[in-house]
Amino acid sequence: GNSNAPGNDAAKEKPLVIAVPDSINLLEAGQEGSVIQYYIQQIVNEGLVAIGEDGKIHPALAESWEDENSTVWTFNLRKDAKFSDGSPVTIDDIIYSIERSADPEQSPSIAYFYPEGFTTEKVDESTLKITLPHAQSNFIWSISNNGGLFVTKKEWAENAEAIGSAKDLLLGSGPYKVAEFSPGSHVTLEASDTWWGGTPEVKQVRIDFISDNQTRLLAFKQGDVDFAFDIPISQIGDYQSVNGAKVQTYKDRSYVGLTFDLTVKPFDNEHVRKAVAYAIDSQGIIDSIKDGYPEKATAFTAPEQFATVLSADDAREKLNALTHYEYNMEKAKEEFALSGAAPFSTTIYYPDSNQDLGKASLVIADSLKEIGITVDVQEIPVEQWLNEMGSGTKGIDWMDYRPPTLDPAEIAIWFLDTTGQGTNPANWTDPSVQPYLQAVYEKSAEEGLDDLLKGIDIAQEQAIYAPIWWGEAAVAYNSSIEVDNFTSYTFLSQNWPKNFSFTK
Amino acid sequence: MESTTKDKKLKFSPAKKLELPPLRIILSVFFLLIIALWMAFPSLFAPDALSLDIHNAKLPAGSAGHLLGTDALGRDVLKLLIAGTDSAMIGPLCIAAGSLIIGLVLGSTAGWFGGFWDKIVSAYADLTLSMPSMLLAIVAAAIIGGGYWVSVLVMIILYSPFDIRLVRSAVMQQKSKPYIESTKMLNLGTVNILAKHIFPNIAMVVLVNFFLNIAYGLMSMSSLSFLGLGVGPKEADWGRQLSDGRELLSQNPAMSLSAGIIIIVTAVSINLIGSYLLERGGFDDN
Amino acid sequence: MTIKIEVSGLQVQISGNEILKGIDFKLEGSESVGIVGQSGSGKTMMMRSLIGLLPNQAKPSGDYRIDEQSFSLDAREKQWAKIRGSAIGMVMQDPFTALDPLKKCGKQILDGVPKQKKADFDIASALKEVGLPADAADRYPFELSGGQRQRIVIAASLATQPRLLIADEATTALDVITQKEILDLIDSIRSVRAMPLIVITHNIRLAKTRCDRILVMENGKIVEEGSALKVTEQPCSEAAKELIEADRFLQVKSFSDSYSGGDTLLRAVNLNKRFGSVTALTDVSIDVCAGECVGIVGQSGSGKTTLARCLVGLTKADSGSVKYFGGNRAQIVFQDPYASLNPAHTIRYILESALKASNRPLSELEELISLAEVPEELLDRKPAKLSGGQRQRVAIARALAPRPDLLICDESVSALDVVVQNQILNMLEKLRRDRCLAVLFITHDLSVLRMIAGRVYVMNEGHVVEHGTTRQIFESAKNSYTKTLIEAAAFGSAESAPGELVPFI
Amino acid sequence: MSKTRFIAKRLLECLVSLVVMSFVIFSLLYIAPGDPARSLVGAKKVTPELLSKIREQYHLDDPFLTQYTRWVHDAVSLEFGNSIKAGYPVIDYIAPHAAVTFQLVGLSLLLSIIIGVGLGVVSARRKGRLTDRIIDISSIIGTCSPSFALGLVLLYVFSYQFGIFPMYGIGEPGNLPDVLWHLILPAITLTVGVSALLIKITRSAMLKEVSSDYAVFMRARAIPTGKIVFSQLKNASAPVLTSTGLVLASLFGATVLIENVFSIPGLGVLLTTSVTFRDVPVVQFIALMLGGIICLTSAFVDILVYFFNPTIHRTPNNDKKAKGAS
Ligand SMILES: Nc1ncnc2c1ncn2[C@@H]1O[C@H](COP(=O)(O)OP(=O)(O)OP(=O)(O)O)[C@@H](O)[C@H]1O
Ligand SMILES: Nc1ncnc2c1ncn2[C@@H]1O[C@H](COP(=O)(O)OP(=O)(O)OP(=O)(O)O)[C@@H](O)[C@H]1O
Ligand SMILES: [Mg+2]
Ligand SMILES: [Mg+2]
Repeated sequence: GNSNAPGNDAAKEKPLVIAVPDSINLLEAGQEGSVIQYYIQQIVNEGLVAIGEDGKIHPALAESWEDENSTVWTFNLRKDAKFSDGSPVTIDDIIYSIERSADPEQSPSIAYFYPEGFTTEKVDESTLKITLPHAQSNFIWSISNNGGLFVTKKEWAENAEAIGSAKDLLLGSGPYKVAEFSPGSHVTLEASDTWWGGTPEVKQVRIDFISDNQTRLLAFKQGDVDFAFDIPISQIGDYQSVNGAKVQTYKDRSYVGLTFDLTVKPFDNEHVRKAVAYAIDSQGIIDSIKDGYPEKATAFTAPEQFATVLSADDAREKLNALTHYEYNMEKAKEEFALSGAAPFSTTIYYPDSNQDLGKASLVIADSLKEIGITVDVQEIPVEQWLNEMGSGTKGIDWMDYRPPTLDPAEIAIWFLDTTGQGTNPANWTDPSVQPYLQAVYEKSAEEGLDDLLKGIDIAQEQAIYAPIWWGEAAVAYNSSIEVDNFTSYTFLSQNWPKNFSFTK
Repeated sequence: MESTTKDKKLKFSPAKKLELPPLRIILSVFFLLIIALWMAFPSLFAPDALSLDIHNAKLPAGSAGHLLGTDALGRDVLKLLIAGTDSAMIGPLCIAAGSLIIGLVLGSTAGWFGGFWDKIVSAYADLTLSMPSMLLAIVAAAIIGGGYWVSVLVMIILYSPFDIRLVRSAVMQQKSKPYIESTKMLNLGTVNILAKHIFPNIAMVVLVNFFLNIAYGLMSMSSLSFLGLGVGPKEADWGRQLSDGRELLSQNPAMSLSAGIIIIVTAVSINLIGSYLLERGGFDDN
Repeated sequence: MTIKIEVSGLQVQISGNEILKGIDFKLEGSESVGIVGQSGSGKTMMMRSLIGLLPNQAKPSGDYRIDEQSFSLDAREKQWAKIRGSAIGMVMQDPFTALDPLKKCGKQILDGVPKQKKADFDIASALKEVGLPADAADRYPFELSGGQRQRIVIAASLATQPRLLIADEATTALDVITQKEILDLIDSIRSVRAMPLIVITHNIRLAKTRCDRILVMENGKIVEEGSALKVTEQPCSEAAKELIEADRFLQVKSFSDSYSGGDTLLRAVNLNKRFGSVTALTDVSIDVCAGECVGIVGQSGSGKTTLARCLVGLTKADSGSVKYFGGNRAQIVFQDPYASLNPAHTIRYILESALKASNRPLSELEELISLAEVPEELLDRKPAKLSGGQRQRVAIARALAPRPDLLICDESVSALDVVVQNQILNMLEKLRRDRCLAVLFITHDLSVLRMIAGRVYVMNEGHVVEHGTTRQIFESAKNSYTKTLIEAAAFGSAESAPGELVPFI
Repeated sequence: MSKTRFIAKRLLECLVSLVVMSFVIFSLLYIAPGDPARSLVGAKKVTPELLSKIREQYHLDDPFLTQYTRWVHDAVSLEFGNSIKAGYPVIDYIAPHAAVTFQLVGLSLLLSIIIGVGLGVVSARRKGRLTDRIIDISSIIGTCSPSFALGLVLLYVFSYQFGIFPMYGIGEPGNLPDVLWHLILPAITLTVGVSALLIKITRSAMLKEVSSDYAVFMRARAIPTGKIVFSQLKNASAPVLTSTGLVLASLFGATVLIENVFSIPGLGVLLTTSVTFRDVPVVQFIALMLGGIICLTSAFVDILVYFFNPTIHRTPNNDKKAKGAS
């Protein structure tokens, strides 16, 4: 970007230039909640807790915390926290920020993290008590900066015209502050010298929004970009061929699979669902469309999502043991025959934001043709796709989701809960599942693990969801930088730039 | 034989008849013939173009049996290109024909009758022209949910004012010509005059414009495809192939390249023929 | 100041066609030379090759000497600049297009003045020389009449200080009265400046009255050359004879006897027509009787065409009435032969559709074409392959298809050359006699009227200023406008003419 | 027609276009499927109460006419509401994007006019010659190359291979030379497609002038060629000038297609995302702003041409007879 520009200030320290395949017009997670948005907000704002590179929960604005029956949460706040303008973070700022986050009008895209009817209480200047209307062991994520809390200064926010715009640059207490923001183009972050964790090593991070992958590749080859985030699988070879460049792939915890809507006939028929599930050549799809990179999924939550309670390998073992249906056309035909359903036709819609899903749909449609199901594949705008999720209009729908938090139960609750905590996009009710979910809410993550897996298993056994792959993301960086500690959780951590260093 | 002023045309027209059209026109016509054949018999030239073979995906150009390689789903790119001809061309043809029909009906009646009707039609044309048409097309196509025929419809609406204006002014020009006034003197009916006496004289301009509209329609449709507002993923289509192929640029550049080239060559051929006809028809200078 | 021009073996080729086929031409002293010839004979090409203004594709060759110095005929634009303007000036044919419409006239005159003389060039006196007031400098061309514009063109040509002036049909586009004024102006400038002049025209009478020497061209060659008197009195070439014949024929003809006093066929009373602020017709009343030929004459813009269009209903008059006492409506034949036929159809189609439209059997086609003297072999051609005269015959044939009692001819022969004009006029006369067809003939050419019209209406500024039999009008016009019109038409009047050619009155 | 009447009529036409356009877009967005409130909350779980709260905030549940009249009423007082997606005033939201697009379109309009008019003049003066043919064919190829593909090719050649131009982005905001420097390649991309239109218009307008009598008469008086060309250009300028609106419209349309390639945060990208999001206030504002600009520009040019042409507003002297008889 700027390297060719005349009049570039050479005296300034070279920024770490990260190119992302996204375009952000507003630095406000409450309004625009994309993955990149979170990565930026995470290092500018803080929550009460944060995640480390190990995937475990670490203290942030709260030094310590405890909960009573997962209902009453008490936080002891750190005293040395300061906003980047130098003013101290007060408990009032935090309460204000929580309320702002929970207000659907001000923060429509994160308000769902907070249960209806919770209360906050300022016990003293450094003790905060939050009381929930019912048990919720995963509430810790709601007040993390990976979930729904980005603490900002009350006085500033109330007077700001447009929080997160180029006019009112974000004000947070994190390791970085926003130095400059050009909507849709780039954002420049500068190390904050008021962060309680010390001033970060990397002084400047510039995040350039380059939506076009081809352009980004050229810019990377040119050396204009140090680090390319989320490069397409098909370009891995191109990036690798750049002199001195490295490509890292990592499990990004995303889940991709099909959802069957039980209110749409004939998907109320278990055998039809199983027939479809058997007909999905997951490995074939992964090999052809994704060059073999993602992992074939056996459940609708990825192993790495369990980081807080299990190692990825242990989690994988447990997930593989759950009921799932391997590609088998014979069985697919058998199931379809069992269902007694007549050959029928249906439509698979996929969001225009993810062309791979379109291709996968075509592969699935090709197999389904063999068992007598004619599938039409249609592309729709991603917003429409989101709108119509679980609306009872689509028998088969795609699900493509990367959880913002490391809550192992995040997807399960969303998929399976019928009491209002989830959306239940399959419109599926099975009274045997809810007790397990209830246990998950009440018990801690470790203790509730088996209940969680049992709940997932019931859903998968009935082929309500057909998992296809667990995502694999790739990043590339050139020889001018080095990245340490590269894990699935690197970018979830509170000060992720600290893993980067310039080689010279 | 009597000689008169301005006899120049008379003296030179016979020689022109025998001249062969220039090479570029011959090539263009030849190329468009191939395109027309592809369009008419896609299954003859590219049988099973849409059948998947995911185990042979992303083969580079020149692979055995796949001259232009395969796409991410293992479909043969050359076959896709051939099979894509009809969806690439039918839309533009419909756009050109649709806007032509609207243009002929509204333009000729407005030009002929004048008055209030002319005011309404002209107002419509001016209004549509003063809008940022490509943007509106995108807005409309995105809102109504994209899709091939929606795009075609939107394009027809956006192209029609050009045809309306063209036909209208051509008819107005013809209307006051003495030979048309003579037919009025003979009490011929309006439809008769329009169809038999005016139309033959504007047919050439209209035809040329029809040609150009096909070329521009091809561009517009592939632009919409590029934005994901054109045909579905299942069908073969040049515009879609061009944008889909971008992610395979390093594995199989032939996919995008062949689609891009064929779009350009087709549009250029149509354009060349159009401007050649225009020149020969002698309408170039006005 | 004097100039000597000599060109020999001048040939011009345009895309393989030989336009000029070896011309020798010399000019010396302050003589005035007339170049006459039928249209297309190469007059314009010849003159244009002298100042390098041939069409792009033209390839000239030959030996060209100016003031004894030889000059290449296909020189580059830069070299021609030495000759253009300063040596040879040119007056264009059409004053309506010869000036830049977006530039004030004064500026345009000044543009051509050589650089070193620009400072002390006096526009007012330049305008005065061509008989224009000084404020004309501040006007745009469209604010001037055709005659005034032609004066500006002349002034602009003179401003470059040429030593020879070429006037290529400089008056053809103007009406009779203005024609005379402009020719007189050129004459007077010539005698004041003692400057040689070349006049290009197809009107041999004009050449005779204005020039010392006449060249006759035909088909790219000079076929006759000699003093004005000799060429007109004792022409030896066919071309010259033909031109004189055509002209003489118009002059010696006695008055038409077409006034029959038959039943009234058409009566228009108190027609009024306005176009916005322009009044085209004011209380015009006119009668036409069966089988007679009535002429309407008047300057350009006097409302003749408007009247004709009102009579046939192509234009609606604001007030007044038009009544036909007879069967069919009148038919009209327009001026421009190139626009009178639909280029898309064959002649057969045009005539047959006219017959069909008027519910006549197609078998009448033969009769039609023999009446209008259209050769049968033309039937399957399209208009583009017909000459102007032939087209006008077809247009007349078409107009005759519905068997009208009255035929209106709006300057139907003005665009044709004299030879063809005569043929068509004869044909109309025959039709009138044989078929008792009434003819309303609109023209600004008085000699034509004299030949065929029994009665004449004179129009000026939308009024009928006078009417009567042709003899009355020509011999004892009462209205002063009519008088100037007649006078102007006789521009070869005895006083200024070297020869004794009888003016046509 | 008097001058003021002409101007008033032309401006009224603009106003009518804008009103019609706003109505069309408003109704299109109204009937379209999708729900911006739902889009705002994303794919997550959400209660109906929360949804209706958001809807209420943006009056999304009101009947169509109520919504539209509210919008018109506010728009008249220059109040264009809040973006649904960003939650703050539309004008502030759009401003940075609009600035980029205007700079881009302005730059490329300038280039198009220079190139289009220049080549148009040259090819008219060289009609039928090789130069004319080359210009003709290259402009045809230019119009027939999809701009998004062309952009990538230019980027590859000029920015990557030769390293002449920047690869992406808009440079340092506020630093105008830097911004323009970043916008040159995109502007050239736009120009390739659009200048062909101007070449065509200029060429055919100039052809009339090249063979005109007054030009021949000027040559006959040895007036320098430059001056003659200038006169011709002046006479040919009306159709060229009046096509500005059309040129602007195609430029604005084409920006959508290339903004992605060059990573330019312009109005096109914003518009497409806002359309899928059904961010009505933003879509309305962008469409009307662009429509207004195009409309006003062509009106302005028409008025300019009207005043520029002396035959229209100078009252000719009494001699109207000068019309041409032969
Ligand atoms: N631009 C041109 N291209 C080809 N042929 C031309 C061109 N201009 C004139 N001619 C031909 O050259 C011949 C001579 O034309 P020219 O104009 O000199 O005739 P003219 O005697 O001046 O006739 P007029 O009385 O009609 O002016 C004609 O046969 C004409 O067809
Ligand atoms: N359609 C029209 N609109 C406006 N003014 C017109 C129209 N037709 C004719 N005029 C004007 O009416 C007046 C008379 O025109 P008309 O054509 O009848 O004259 P004319 O005698 O036929 O002239 P010419 O000898 O040049 O053919 C002129 O001033 C002309 O400018
Ligand atoms: Mg001539
Ligand atoms: Mg007339």
